[in-house]
Amino acid sequence: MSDSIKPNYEQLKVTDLHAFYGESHILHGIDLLVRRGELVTLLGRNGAGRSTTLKSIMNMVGSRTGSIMINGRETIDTQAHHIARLGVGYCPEERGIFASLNVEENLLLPPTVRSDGVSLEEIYAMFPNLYERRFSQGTRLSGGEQQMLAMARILRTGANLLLLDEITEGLAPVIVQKLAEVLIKLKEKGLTIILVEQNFRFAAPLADRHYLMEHGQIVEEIHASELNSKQELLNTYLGV
Amino acid sequence: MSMIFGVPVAVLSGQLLLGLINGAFYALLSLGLAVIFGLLKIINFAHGAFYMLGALCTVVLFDSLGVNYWVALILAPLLVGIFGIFIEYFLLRKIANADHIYSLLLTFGLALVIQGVFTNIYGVSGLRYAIPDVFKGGVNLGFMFLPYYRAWVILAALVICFGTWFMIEKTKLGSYLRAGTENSQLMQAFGINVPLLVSLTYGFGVMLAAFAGVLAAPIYSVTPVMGGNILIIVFAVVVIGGMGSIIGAVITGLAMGIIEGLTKVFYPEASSTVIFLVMVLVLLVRPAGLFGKEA
Amino acid sequence: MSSEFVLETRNLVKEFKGFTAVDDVNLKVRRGHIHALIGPNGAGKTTFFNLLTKFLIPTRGQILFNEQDITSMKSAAIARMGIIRSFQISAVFPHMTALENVRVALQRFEGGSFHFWKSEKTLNKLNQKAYALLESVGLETFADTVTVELSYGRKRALELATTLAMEPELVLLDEPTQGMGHEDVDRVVELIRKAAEGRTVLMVEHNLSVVSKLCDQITVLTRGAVLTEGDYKAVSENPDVKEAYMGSESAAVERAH
Amino acid sequence: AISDNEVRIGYLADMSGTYRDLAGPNGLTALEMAVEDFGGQVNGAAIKIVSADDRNSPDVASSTVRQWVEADGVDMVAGLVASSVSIAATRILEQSDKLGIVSGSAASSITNEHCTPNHIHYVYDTYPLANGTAQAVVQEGGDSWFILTADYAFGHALEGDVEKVVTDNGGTVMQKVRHPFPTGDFSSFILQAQSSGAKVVALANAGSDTTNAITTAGEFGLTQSGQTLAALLLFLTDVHALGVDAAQGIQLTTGWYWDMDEDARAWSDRFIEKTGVRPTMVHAGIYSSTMHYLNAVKESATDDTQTVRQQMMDTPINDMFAKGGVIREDGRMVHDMYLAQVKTPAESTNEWDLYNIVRTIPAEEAYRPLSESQCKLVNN
Amino acid sequence: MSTRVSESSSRKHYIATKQREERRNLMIYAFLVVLALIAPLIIYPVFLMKILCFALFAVAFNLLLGYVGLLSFGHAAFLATGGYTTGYLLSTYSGFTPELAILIGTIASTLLGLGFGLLAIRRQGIYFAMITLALAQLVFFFYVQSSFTGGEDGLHGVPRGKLLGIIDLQNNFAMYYFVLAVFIFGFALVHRMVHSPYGHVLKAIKENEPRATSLGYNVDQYKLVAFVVSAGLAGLAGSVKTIVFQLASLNDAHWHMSGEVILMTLLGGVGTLLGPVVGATFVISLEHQLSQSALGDWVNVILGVIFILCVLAFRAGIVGELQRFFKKNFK
Ligand SMILES: Nc1ncnc2c1ncn2[C@@H]1O[C@H](COP(=O)(O)OP(=O)(O)OP(=O)(O)O)[C@@H](O)[C@H]1O
Ligand SMILES: Nc1ncnc2c1ncn2[C@@H]1O[C@H](COP(=O)(O)OP(=O)(O)OP(=O)(O)O)[C@@H](O)[C@H]1O
Ligand SMILES: [Mg+2]
Ligand SMILES: [Mg+2]
Repeated sequence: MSDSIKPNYEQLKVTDLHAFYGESHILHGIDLLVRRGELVTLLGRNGAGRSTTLKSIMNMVGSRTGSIMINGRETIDTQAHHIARLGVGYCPEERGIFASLNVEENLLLPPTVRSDGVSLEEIYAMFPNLYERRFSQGTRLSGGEQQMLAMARILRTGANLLLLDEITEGLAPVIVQKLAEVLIKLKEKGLTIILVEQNFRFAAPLADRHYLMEHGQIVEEIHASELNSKQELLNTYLGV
Repeated sequence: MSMIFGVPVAVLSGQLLLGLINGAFYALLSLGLAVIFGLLKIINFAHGAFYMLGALCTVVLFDSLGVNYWVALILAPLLVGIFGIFIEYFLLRKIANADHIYSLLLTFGLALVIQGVFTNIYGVSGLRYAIPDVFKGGVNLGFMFLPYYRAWVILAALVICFGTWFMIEKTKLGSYLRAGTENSQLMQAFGINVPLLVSLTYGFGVMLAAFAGVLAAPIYSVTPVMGGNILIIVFAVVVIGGMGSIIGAVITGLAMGIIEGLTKVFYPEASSTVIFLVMVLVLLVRPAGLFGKEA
Repeated sequence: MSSEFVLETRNLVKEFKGFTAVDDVNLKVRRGHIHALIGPNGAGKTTFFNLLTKFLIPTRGQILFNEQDITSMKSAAIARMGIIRSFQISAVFPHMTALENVRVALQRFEGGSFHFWKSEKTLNKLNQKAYALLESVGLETFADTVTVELSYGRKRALELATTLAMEPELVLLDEPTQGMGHEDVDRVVELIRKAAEGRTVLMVEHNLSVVSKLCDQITVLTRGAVLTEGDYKAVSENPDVKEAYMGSESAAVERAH
Repeated sequence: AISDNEVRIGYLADMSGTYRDLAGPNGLTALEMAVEDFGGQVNGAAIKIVSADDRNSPDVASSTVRQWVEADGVDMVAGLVASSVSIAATRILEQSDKLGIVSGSAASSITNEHCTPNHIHYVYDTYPLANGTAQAVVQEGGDSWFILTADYAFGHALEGDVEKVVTDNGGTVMQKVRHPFPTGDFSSFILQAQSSGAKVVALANAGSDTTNAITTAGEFGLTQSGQTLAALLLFLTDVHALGVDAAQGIQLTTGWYWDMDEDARAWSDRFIEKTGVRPTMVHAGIYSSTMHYLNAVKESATDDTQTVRQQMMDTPINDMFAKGGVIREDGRMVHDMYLAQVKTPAESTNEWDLYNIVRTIPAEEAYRPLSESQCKLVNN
Repeated sequence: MSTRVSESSSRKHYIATKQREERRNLMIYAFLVVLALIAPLIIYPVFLMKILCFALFAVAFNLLLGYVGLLSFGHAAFLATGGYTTGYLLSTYSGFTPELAILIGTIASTLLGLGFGLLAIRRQGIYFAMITLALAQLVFFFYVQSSFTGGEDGLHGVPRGKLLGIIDLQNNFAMYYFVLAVFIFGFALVHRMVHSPYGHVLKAIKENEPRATSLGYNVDQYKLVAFVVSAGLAGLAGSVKTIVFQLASLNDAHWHMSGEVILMTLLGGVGTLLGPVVGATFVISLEHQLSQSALGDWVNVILGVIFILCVLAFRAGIVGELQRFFKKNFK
């Protein structure tokens, strides 16, 4: 816990990241810096490479070059299953709910990586739907319920760097609001969050900074305070 | 003596017991196959070859090093299991992302190789292995003479089957396994060493086959081709039970042993076909097998 | 044909092992309307769609299409009657070109789809119609692109073109804008509007701005049962709906446009 | 004259499957020994050997033999194990008028309904197998029988022959059970045999089916409970695999045994040196028949099939394999057969010391008489 | 509207590429036919006939695996049914001409295919494979037990007879050209099927079955047609094979045969028209070469190693890999 008190602690630093799926070159030199306790978003059109950025951090792409420092440790050559152990939690955009496990097993699945995760009771309190369906097969849940499950699952592990890919997708507005509250709470707890979002209205009030992506590159960094002044820019890139 | 369909009850109960014992072999073998298919989605055509290796290993260990039955019971599955892990690591892993049908082709080729190599070394007439002394003889149950060794087979098989079921369905390790096979990339992202898990699982499934092989060594003629014939039946058992269902494989294995045993009394010519008849009937009524989950 | 309601369900129920996902739903969809089905996650919307198209078998109740009972018909037969659905996850034929995707749908009307002895050249007479359909969704330049290579939004557009090729009387859309960027959302809204001309649309959607822009009638489901019905204004002001579904966002949506 | 100035012999056998050990690659060695001993040439014409694995498939056999005789100029085909393979091969040989010498097959139909003027059946067949063993056992007092039959042509033939011998000798067949081929577990059948109350349990099957059945019989104490086990077809390699512990006392009929006389021993010593195992009757038969064939070619100075076959029929066989063996007009080589009994562990001095020869079954008694033949070459 | 279609330059380009491709394929086929016509002058015709029979069998099988995505593990039953029917008719009734016997053999296996299909078609993946295997095992049992098949010994000495009562098939060359004609017929039928309106629906079903259903296609019926045709062609291959070898045996009905055709198809390239042909040629030649070589008793080992290498190194099969190679380097 002591690091997190340090201001400006660099939780994630990505420099000149290139990523490939087989022969297609998707990311062309990404630079990112996220400090402890910050919430930043990656914005961009479909196919801009936002999900790929998150996957690259998790070493889930074909190959990658450049540098990815997590908690000051270089991880570009680290095997995928060691990365989570550094306190990284990843929520994929396709949700990744396991059909062979029931809801509760799905929730309990990811090994805890740090001690101060959210408890099962708190999670059920947060998402009563999950409690109700806890013995159902994971993939029998409705689309939105699966989305909640995917999100809830990594909160339990105690990861303090969360990579969240389109978590509001397919959720009812009430739940989206609830998620916003959850994220705020997590931020208050000192967690670092990278959010990939289409729902700008959801992301805008939460984030400290926004990175705008296009064609596998970061084209702009916008601070929360600059949102109004850079509205034009957002319009051209996102069509908001 | 009372009769059922012209067969004395005593004979019939003897046949039921024998069927159950044979079923124990089917259960062990199909369990391994179900573990490998259920968790790794590998259609392991080399399963019969590993079964054979288990038996052969027992004989060879004894002939060359004087290793006794009890040691072989641990050592042979271990050796064959390690061999299986090698196979997984050097061959199957390379095609993990390809269609399942390729794992079938690869393991089929592998079975040809293993069987062929050992045929050239040991011939096909078979090697002999004596029943361990503790199990010599048997007990007269009134309706039949039950060799001690057969009693041991069913005991050992049931213990192993139950243990495996428990491990996979009721433990955390088991849930890692099940999840890892569905989406290994994501499991890696959760911090789990999936490749290692896969190797161990394959090794474990192979070990189960080899274990059955050791159990078989004293009672069946040990030849390099002994696995080929049983394989297709075991496949049928797994399918009837529901692909990938652990409990299904075990129960169906035992049940098929009994059905086959009864057929041997009433219509022996059809005893190796009856399982396929059952399979057709079951799949028509329950497309995913008796214990399979409907897709 | 000219009945007032295209689709009607009577006391429709679907139970999964002791859990009722769709609970006694009576729904009427008026001809020519764009009718939205909204509700919290797990309310049973997708299940309801699955019942209509027989991907699931109803436990109880009746489904009427143009006043004809279709409760016991099979999926394909229902499609042939004129009810076509889209899927929550985009459904295209990935290794066929966009044109071929649409053509496969058109082929069904030709009656020659079992003709395995005929040349595929006989299909070329469908090309113009297929091309026109692609044009209507803005995909004309992608006619010969293999579908896997299309972006997500374009796949959705293609799916819609295929659906329209069936000349359905009733189109069922499950979250048509899910996962799309804003531009794509706007385009799809336009598409649906166009598609709805002369047809009836029943859609599930969480994006309230889409719902408010498009829909004539809205049914709110919660826990499998109908909570309320009405136009957007009526529904969005219903306090129960606010609590169960919209939260305080309805206000925000209103502000946004 | 000899065609192409070369005598070409094709060796066709199962090299990799179930019948590998009884003929297989070692059979090829026996054939090569014969050619070598003959000097590698006949009347100045070189002797060439080609060989192929029939994979127990009549298709493979048929296409291989066809190619051999039609394209490669092969004069004689040796080996021939699975009966379906032998029948397929001899049909082709008949069409193109070449010679076949069947050494491995058991089916007596090969010189009965399937006889051709183009082949010779050399080593043994089901008739003496049934005849020799069954007769001996019935005469010793084993007069009630339980027959366990492999459910295919060979098993059926054997079963029929045995039943006839048993009833002809005053015994009864109490029960016949047919098991699928192959069967993995015999315990059920052994139990049926035990509860049948028959004095004799006969195994009308072969290979691993037989050895498995014998092992299981031992395990279930079949012989302890007073029943006699009779294996109708058992090769030396099978007994070797079973071991004298399991197989002791079993009676069987064989066409030859490596330790039966001086000639046999001498030849088999040379054989074991090359192969590491003692020869089966099939291996010896391949050697003997090849020698006999080559001698006939030499004598008649031609490789023309019918001339050579006639010459082979005209010359009796006297060698390490048979004394006074004669090839009949139906192609059957008739020679003395032997009733053997597997030694006890105490009697057996080494791993291959397996049989006591109990009785010699004279040739005329052993084989199906021509008077009963359905062969088209025999005028009945 | 029509003007717009012809205006689109990308469309023109696309059509032109397609046509070029078609011309290229036509040239390949023409070349192969010429090759097949002169082959018996160089290579032993019976061996070539064997290859053609198995190639036809594999082509039939591939129609199902490659174009419907169904793995049948029971195709041996059709091969054997065609073979036994034809063989039985020809050897029992002297009045039968080969073409009539082949026709009846093909019809018999087509009907059997209909039976199998009705039972199996609603299952998918491994379950489909297994139910076809099970049915084939039942058929196998029937053939073992029946007397008309000659049981384990098989049916031998089937007369080749005179084609249409005129051409004596005892002549290997006559036989060869007849087999070639049959093969070309079968191949052409599959080719046409794949490139027909029906073939397009099949492809759609293979790509996304629920979507095809929701477009109103009754997918089971489409699959059934493919299954029945595939069974019929497999039976045709069996019938012709029986006449070529003049025998029919249990080997044809054994599950190993079903396995073998899978291997041929996979090695050649699933879902490519020429793949199964190449695969069959490769496997048959290899087995032939190996079984006659000094390595005779290592046949299985060598075959096994080849399968493993193929899976590891050329998964798309020989033809599939070649296509990929040409796509990459010549486009
Ligand atoms: N597995 C893959 N193989 C090849 N290309 C891929 C793969 N996954 C993604 N891509 C390509 O990489 C590019 C970036 O994809 P990415 O998923 O990162 O986009 P995104 O910004 O997250 O967009 P979306 O809103 O669609 O999720 C796209 O052009 C996509 O087609
Ligand atoms: N096959 C099934 N077995 C058991 N329960 C199911 C099954 N399918 C759906 N359910 C349950 O039924 C309920 C309704 O699911 P449905 O998918 O219809 O919701 P939805 O309204 O579409 O939600 P969302 O907006 O999140 O997609 C959910 O609670 C889900 O868990
Ligand atoms: Mg994304
Ligand atoms: Mg839904």
